[in-house]
Amino acid sequence: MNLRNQIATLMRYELRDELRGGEVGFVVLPFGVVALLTIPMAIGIDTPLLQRIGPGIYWSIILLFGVLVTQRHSSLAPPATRDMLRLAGADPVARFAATTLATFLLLLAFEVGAGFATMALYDPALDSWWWLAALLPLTAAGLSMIGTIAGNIASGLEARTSLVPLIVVPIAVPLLLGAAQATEGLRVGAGILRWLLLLAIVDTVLAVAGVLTARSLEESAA
Amino acid sequence: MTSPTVSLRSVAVRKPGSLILRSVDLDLAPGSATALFGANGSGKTTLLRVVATLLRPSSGSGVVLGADLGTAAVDGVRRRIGLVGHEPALYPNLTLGENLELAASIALGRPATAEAQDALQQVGLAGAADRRASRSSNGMRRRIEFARLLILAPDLLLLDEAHVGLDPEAWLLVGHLIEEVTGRGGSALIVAHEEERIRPLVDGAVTLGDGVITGHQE
Amino acid sequence: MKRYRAFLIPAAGLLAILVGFLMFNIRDNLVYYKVPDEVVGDASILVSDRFRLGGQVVPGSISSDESTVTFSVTDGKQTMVIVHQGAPQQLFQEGVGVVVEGTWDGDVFSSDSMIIKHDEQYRTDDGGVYTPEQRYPDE
Amino acid sequence: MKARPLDIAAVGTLATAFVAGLVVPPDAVQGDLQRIMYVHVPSAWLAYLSFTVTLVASVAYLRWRSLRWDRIAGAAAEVGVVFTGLALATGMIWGKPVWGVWWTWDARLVLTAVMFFVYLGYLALRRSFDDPELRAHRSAVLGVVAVLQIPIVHFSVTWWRGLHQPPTVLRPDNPQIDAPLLFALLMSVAAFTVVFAALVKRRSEITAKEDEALRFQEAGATAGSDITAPTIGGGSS
Repeated sequence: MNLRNQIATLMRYELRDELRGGEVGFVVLPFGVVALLTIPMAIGIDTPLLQRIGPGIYWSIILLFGVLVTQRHSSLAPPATRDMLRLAGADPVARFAATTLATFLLLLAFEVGAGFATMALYDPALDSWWWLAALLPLTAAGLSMIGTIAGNIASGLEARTSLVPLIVVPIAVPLLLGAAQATEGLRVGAGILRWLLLLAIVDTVLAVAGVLTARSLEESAA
Repeated sequence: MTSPTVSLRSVAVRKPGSLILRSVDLDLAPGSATALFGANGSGKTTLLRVVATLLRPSSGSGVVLGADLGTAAVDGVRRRIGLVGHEPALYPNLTLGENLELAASIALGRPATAEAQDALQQVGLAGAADRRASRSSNGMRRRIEFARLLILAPDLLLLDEAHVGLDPEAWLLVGHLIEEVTGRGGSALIVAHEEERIRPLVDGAVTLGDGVITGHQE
Repeated sequence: MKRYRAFLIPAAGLLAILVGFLMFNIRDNLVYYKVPDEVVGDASILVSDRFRLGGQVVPGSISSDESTVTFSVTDGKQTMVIVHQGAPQQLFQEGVGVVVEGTWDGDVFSSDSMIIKHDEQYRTDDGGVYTPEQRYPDE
Repeated sequence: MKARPLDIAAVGTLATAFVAGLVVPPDAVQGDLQRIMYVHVPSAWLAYLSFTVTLVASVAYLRWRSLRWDRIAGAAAEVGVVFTGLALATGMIWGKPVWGVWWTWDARLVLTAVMFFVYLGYLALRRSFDDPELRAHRSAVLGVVAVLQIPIVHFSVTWWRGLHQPPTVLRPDNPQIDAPLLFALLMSVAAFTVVFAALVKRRSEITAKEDEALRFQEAGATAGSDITAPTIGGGSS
């Protein structure tokens, strides 16, 4: 089977597994919306202020809760499935790509869902909102790749559920800055091309790193 | 005489704080089935993972299906190894049928719906194909893994206490699988504790203890 | 790695193009603080807009009462009057660079947060080279 | 533990730098506060140096698979985290009286803080393994991936137009610092570098001993040897 078919098959089944589990839709997303709800309660109801900081809060929620989305793979599928796929002849790079793509789609759905919640709760003033069509996928792609790499690095470890966020969040700082600054740029009418390019560079670097390390990480199975 | 399917020489596996395998020599002849006995915690599962090319030995050498362990050549033979481990290798939220299709599609390199249907029929799960893996009994999950092996048709069959929780009918399935593999010139290695039950199915047995193979029985 | 060459080579090429484009073609405005020249006369700045303002403290412009400090900052082109709530920082003095944060009503900038912009010179007293003018030459 | 040339050199240069830092005249504007620079600047330098060492050693491990490289990578990251923390702390102590705030959202500060947490994660990962080979392999991958991100983090935070002063010494034109102060600064940078080398060397030797002890322990115990037949139920005969 060529690499592309393997990726498509693996992704389809992984995604189906996740969607049936429903963790993203029924746990992570509501949790994120609750977080969006608590912040005005903590800082007070100041509508202009909330309008101004809404996009920033949105992105930091996406980063922090997106880690939970990226983690779902390693927590859901039992380690034995990895051995099974290896013996069935699945390419490590195909597995990296499939897991990343599945997570990417879930993250994108999470971003859209949390985005609507932010619109409703904070009423941010965004003029050129169609730029989000580029911004959301670029951010989701970067975060899903960091998550998959970190998940593979920490696979088989007892402490992985607490370890993965500590590894992912600092490395994802450029994604957060790029996304938040681009949104800020949209708000005040400044240029955002620089930030989009930054996100594209982060994504490309991570894709190369993911492909180059996939086999090596799989061989070091515990 | 043909070369053995598996040939290990002084294989050792070290883990922090203990030596799991000290020095294992093991040969599996083509067309033979071998039982692997040993007390709890004696390293049977580890040995099976080494033979399955999933775990690289800390030292020693080995050849599995003609590929030297620890070289890139094992990538080429992995597909010919069938393993049923302790833990079920199933995605919990996929149905039994979907789990089987996923494994079969990857292994065959094309959508394998027809093969999966066939195999489900053979292991007697045609009626339970739409049941989620997480809601299936231990025995049903085992049967799905046997169905996978029917499709994969491995040349090296490795069963790690795969008989646990099986009813007598499913037990016949294990015998059939072993016969099929040995019949086409492959080898089987079966980890088990119940000697009386396993005996009729195998040609010989080895015992693992203190990190070495301590006993051979024909 | 041969198998992935079809991916890695285009990826490296894409990376080079992105980085090159970023390095040589981007002139986006990235503002951490505004300077008086950008603020004075800009009608689009509302009283409710909170922003940061940077500049040099004009010598002789500092006066203070119990709770506020009033001074002027300049960027060499325009000068703005700042009313800062609270005590000034230890190093606050004539000629230093400051960044204040607050709102502007067209005449007076009301600040509640002040940062002293430190410069890169370190001099001994007897070095004899230190004058405010030399430390803060016109930019 | 007997003292070795490297340790002696570390103590010697550190003492010299300490004296130099105290006897040079104070800064005209900042006064004695500026002396914090003799700790702050070399600490920040060590932060960058140690993370570079971690990167190089990680790559070397992936290339040659020798645990020696892994121990160096781990030791450098440990020492690096300590000095990054020290650079952050001294920067805050200096920033409060000079800038008027403990912390400001300046590019270099944020970059340093992010690096601190990236390597805290790296060390947490290392601690989670008890198998040296596995630890070496996985953390080398993280070491490389994390370092790849650092230039990107650097650019992303720089574009905030920072408050931090531009580099003082490493400038192509004349250094913006008087000779006695520069001497004290360079002295302390040299001293910290020697201390770094000594610490990394010691630390990787300790790790080597730990790994060896593990191996020694193995020689006695084999899997299953600590399990015996149950003594109740009449099974043993």
